[in-house]
Amino acid sequence: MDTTLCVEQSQTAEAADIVAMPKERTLTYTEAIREATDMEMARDPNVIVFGLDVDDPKAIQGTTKGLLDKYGSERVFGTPLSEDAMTGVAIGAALAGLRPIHVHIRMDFLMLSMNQLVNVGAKSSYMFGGAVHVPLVVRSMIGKSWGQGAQHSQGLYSYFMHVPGMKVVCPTTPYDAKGCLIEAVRDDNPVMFVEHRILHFQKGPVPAASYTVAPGKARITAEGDDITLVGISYMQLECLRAQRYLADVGINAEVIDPIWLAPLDIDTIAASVRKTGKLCVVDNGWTTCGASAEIVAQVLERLQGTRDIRVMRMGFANTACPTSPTLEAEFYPDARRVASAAYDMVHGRKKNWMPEERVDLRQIEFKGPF
Amino acid sequence: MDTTLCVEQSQTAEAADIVAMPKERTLTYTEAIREATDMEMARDPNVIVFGLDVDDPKAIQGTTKGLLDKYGSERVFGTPLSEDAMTGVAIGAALAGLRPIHVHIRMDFLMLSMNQLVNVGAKSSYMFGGAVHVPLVVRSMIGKSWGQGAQHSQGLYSYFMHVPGMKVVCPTTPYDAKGCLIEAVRDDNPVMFVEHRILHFQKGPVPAASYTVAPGKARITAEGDDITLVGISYMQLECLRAQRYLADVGINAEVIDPIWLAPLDIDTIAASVRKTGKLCVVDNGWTTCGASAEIVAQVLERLQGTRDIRVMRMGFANTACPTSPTLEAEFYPDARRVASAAYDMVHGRKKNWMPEERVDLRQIEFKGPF
Amino acid sequence: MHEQFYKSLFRIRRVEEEIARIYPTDKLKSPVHLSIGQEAVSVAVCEALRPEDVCFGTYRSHAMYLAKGGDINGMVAEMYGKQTGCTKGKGGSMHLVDTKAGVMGTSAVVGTTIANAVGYAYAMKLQRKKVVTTVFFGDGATEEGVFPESLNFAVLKNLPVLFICENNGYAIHTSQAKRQGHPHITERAKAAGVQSSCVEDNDCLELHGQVKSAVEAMRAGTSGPRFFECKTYRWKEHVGPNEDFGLGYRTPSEAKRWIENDQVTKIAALVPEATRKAIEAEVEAEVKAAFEFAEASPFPDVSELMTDVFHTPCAATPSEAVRKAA
Amino acid sequence: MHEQFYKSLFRIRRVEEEIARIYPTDKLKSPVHLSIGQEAVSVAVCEALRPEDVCFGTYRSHAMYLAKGGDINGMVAEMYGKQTGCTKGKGGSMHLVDTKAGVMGTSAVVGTTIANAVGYAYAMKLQRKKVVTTVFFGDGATEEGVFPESLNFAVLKNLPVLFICENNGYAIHTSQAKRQGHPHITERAKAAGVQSSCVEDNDCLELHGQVKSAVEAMRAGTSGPRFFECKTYRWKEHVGPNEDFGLGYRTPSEAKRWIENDQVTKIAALVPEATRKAIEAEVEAEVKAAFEFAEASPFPDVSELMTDVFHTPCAATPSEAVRKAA
Ligand SMILES: Cc1ncc(C[n+]2csc(CCOP(=O)(O)OP(=O)(O)O)c2C)c(N)n1
Ligand SMILES: Cc1ncc(C[n+]2csc(CCOP(=O)(O)OP(=O)(O)O)c2C)c(N)n1
Ligand SMILES: [Mg+2]
Ligand SMILES: [Mg+2]
Repeated sequence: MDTTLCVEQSQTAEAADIVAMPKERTLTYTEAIREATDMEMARDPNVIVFGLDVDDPKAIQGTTKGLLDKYGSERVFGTPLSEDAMTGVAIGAALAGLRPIHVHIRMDFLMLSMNQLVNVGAKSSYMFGGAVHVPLVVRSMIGKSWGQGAQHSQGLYSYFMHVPGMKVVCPTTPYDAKGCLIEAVRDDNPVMFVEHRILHFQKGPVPAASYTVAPGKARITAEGDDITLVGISYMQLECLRAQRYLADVGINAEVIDPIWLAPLDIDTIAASVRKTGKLCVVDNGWTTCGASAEIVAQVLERLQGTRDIRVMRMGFANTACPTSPTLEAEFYPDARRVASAAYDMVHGRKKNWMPEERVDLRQIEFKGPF
Repeated sequence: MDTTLCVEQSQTAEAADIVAMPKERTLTYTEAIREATDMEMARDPNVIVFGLDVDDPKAIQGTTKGLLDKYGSERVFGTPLSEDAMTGVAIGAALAGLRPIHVHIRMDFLMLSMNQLVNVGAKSSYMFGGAVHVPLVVRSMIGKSWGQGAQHSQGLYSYFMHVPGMKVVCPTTPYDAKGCLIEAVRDDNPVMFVEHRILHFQKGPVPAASYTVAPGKARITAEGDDITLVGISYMQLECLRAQRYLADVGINAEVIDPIWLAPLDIDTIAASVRKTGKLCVVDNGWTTCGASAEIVAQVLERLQGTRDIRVMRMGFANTACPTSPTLEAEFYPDARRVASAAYDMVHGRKKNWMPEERVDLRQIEFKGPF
Repeated sequence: MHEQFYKSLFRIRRVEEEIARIYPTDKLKSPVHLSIGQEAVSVAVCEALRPEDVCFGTYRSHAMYLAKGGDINGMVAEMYGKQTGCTKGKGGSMHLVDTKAGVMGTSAVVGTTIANAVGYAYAMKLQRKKVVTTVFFGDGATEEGVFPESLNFAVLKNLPVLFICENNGYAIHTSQAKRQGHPHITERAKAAGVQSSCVEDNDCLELHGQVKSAVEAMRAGTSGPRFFECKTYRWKEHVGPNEDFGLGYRTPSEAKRWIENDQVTKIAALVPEATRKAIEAEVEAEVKAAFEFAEASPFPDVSELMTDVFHTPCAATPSEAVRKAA
Repeated sequence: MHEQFYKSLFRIRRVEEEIARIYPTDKLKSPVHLSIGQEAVSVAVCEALRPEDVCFGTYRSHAMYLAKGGDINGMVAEMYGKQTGCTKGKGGSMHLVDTKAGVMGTSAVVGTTIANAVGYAYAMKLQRKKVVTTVFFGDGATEEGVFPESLNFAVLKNLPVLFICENNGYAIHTSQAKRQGHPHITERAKAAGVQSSCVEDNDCLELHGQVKSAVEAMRAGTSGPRFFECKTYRWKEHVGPNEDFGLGYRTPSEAKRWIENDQVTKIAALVPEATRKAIEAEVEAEVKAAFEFAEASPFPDVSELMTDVFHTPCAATPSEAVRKAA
């Protein structure tokens, strides 16, 4: 991924210093998360990190590496295999004023935490009339490729967009990973922080100072007038690649990274579609009742009566994720298929164009076992 | 509710006899469910019914009344308070060829069953390459009013629309309650059968014979040319009432009951909107990433480029459900507010019209404790 | 001590009797899960706690709320759905809270607060606060996976948390024996590694004595989690103001022994009559005032609907596209 | 009997060794959770079962699948992601199935199949089938709420279900003691009311003997659920083909006693050399053939992507509006 993309300046007061910082420092996404966690733990003794295997030798792809040594086993600890209770523990600790970061190596496992997240975490502030609040961050990761299969590959964030009382963020760059995590930790509400295993390998500029990336602000990651591509989570990368393929044939796609799905910056997306008239949302999950459905519906609500629009949703095929490489390849949208679909939208009909694969725009190959 | 609405003839081969049946027989929604269950249990010894309190004196609002005596405690039984494992038990029993109907008195409690439903039930057929299947029916009920509050009022069916491999049905009439439940029991896949506590009190014509209401077919419950109202679950009633209010002022609303949300009959909905140009989806849940988002997105996908459309979503306010009557009234869409919104859509601008409440269109009052 | 116990017991009983009396008027549009008959457990436990100690409960927690010092006006007004209620009319009878009194909240989904209490206790331990965290739950809740999961974590981290199981023998209308293959909750708690005991007969003073020494040990840092199975009995229906022997799932004769052993009456007998009369008069006045307060209070304004969804208001959506970096 | 045991043990070991050998070629694009070192448990249990008996397992169930008689070609081809795999390339190594052999499926979410097995056993009992249902799971799975919830229901309904806990002391890289406050799984199973025992030392024959008599009692209708905690040890890394002593969470010296007690070697010694050689030759040929079969098999066609989502194809959406009744 192009590391010159996506660095935005002075989003917050604090970020003012960043402008002065040298831009060269480059981190991986995992390092950015580790650094954000470390800085927040150093800043606030109420920040704790726990979850299955956060303190083991692999340290959640390195995202929690060294934290145990630095902050001790009271603030950094692995847990029993008890997602339901441990989510309840996280909420209880948050009610008491801690700021837990609860880590799940797969988003799929959150299905065991739904009762606490949906029925308790998201609702406590409201149903107790503001007497309490739940400053909780849940980090969860989406798997992809190498036969992860049906139960290790889901991007289920729309569940948390659906229920009021939670925020949802899917940073795609190391810069945003750090800034959004710091923001999430400081937020007084439950925040679902969604990572993607392939994004973990991304490198990009990350200021050494502390900064936050505020909720409810999308980022235009490439400007264009012909079509709007909204890429969520890992699909942001595929959209940026698709943008290059399209540029090769003279189509200027505007690419938007929503970053935060709740609150959602529909202003930025709608403004773009007002300009381009065409919206393709590429999601890293299923489309039915997913983030892409919401974005399409909101854009239409905004623009109806002002201009004619064309929309398209792309996402996981409407099935569980298969493991065989041939089926897996078909299951996910990718840059070339996004480009092909966008090409058709721009031309207003099916053209059966598919770009030749460019080596520089090829997907990162993930090598297992996991 | 008008009992002449909604009886459809000969949807299935079996239903052919129904045409000959006298139409007068009237049942409540709960009686219709009880009858469907009874008939299927009599027909197929593999049908079993279980869930918390299905065998207690209140028998889930009477929906399971008498079944214990008739079929014995092996086929009709209450369970421990263990939604997670009992859902797994239901799936395991279904894998072995039983056709369990697993009953939950509140949809909210399904949050404890999400892992089994989403990660196992919905996926088993696919991830085992068709070697197994899960003929499971999950009955769950949505609560409303009398201070049910944040944790006893949710309509979370969009979660089950989102994940491939499940069917979702929300019958609104006694006729459909019976026909859809029989269909669900005979379906070889997991079916989420969504009831609503207020619908339980509805009466309507129900043929005594066995019949099914097929998946993927919506029903036009009132014809009109001016606007399309899609009412989901309990909100179907409010839409039908809104239709009357609108008729009083000369607006002909077409009202559609999707019945099945997965598979969704978008053909019927899109055909109506092609005619009216205006779509208002009134949902019995939150709108963000909800069924209403999906319906709006799909209608736009169908009709884009063919005609200009106007859309609106109504649903739960974007907060947890409050308990105080004043706040509760504001939390839910109702007939008059639906009518008012539709009026604005038809007139193309805000008119601040709100019909006087008609006694015959007033909501059924639910009297607690529950 | 008996005076205090009696006042607390009598006060809970009277508040709930008033709820039951007024219920048919439909002014309390709230599901009410009465504790009548079970008050002794909450009183025995809460009398061993300090104001800064914290309790979590369930939909059946009127008794705990009052015993722990929760504001009576806030509770009654809440049931009326009034703005002055302890959650401003947002939570109703099943979501009582009074953080000043250490009532950290109750839940309508069985079992959920067990884990929340353990998390709270973890925070207290980490912050080196000498706070004891208690959670009340029913026999039914012990069937939920969250119960053993929570016990395990509490033992693993040796947390100062008090698990109080109010075993009234039923979950709604289903007896414990119909739900538990091996209906010995205390044994299960012990197998999880929690020091546990079972107190029969709803005995307020016996339970209090045991809980008191457990709590003292926790404060002294010499005890980890403790579990108490408290046998008790619900006199009224599961939810609502009435008796329910007509339903047939239990008999009046089963109830008899519990009613004869009523702890409100038992403890009353230990208080000199004059003191008792004074307590009763004081409580009656307080209860009367609470219901008057509730009746007189306004309903929340509709503008309240969308407040408190988030603790700090959600950042406004920016109205222009975000500038891309140069 | 020893011949049969040896064949089964050796066959599992060799298949997994082949998987490990071929893994670096990246032909098996599948996470593999090897059972090497743990084979004895699956063999001991499955040798007590009949073909019509049913097993459920986890992502670490190559051993169970083979021991229960699952088709070896289908398993290896599945890991290669081929159309001829036991799930046609849809499930991969973590979702093995062979219903003909009574392998009802394995899951990648810890604990899930425990409840599924109990439900299956319920169906068998209801249908008066003399089938024993077994579920294999790890020590980590016993921390999930689904474990006690499932035990409770199995006891309540007195179901013929065999709970086999393969306690290898670790969940990924975390030892049992770091996860369980009171690391005595058998005690917890007993407290749930399940007749339970613990077999130390990965002892194949000892475990077999105990399981056999449990299974016979179940078939005779004289036993409800049974629980066995089987102490064993994983030689390789949690997932993948390598050793992992370099990670530092466990030591080679800890492994030493288990490796010295290798049941493949132990049982081999009980088989006459000539028989042993014949078995080994037969197995080697079978394993070789399985990998050749997998290599030669085609990948699934992309048209397979959307099949099997539903058991019967979803009813087509009707293309006209549904007629309203007259
Ligand atoms: C998770 C969940 N499942 C089911 C219910 C429905 N329900 C409400 S109260 C109750 C009985 C609980 O029994 P117990 O824990 O013994 O408490 P008690 O009411 O006897 O005080 C049930 C099943 C619920 N509220 N939450
Ligand atoms: C519900 C759930 N939580 C977490 C994981 C991640 N995970 C995969 S295997 C594993 C360890 C399980 O340990 P154990 O049950 O002892 O089985 P073993 O791998 O030792 O055979 C974990 C935590 C998972 N797959 N499912
Ligand atoms: Mg009880
Ligand atoms: Mg293990």
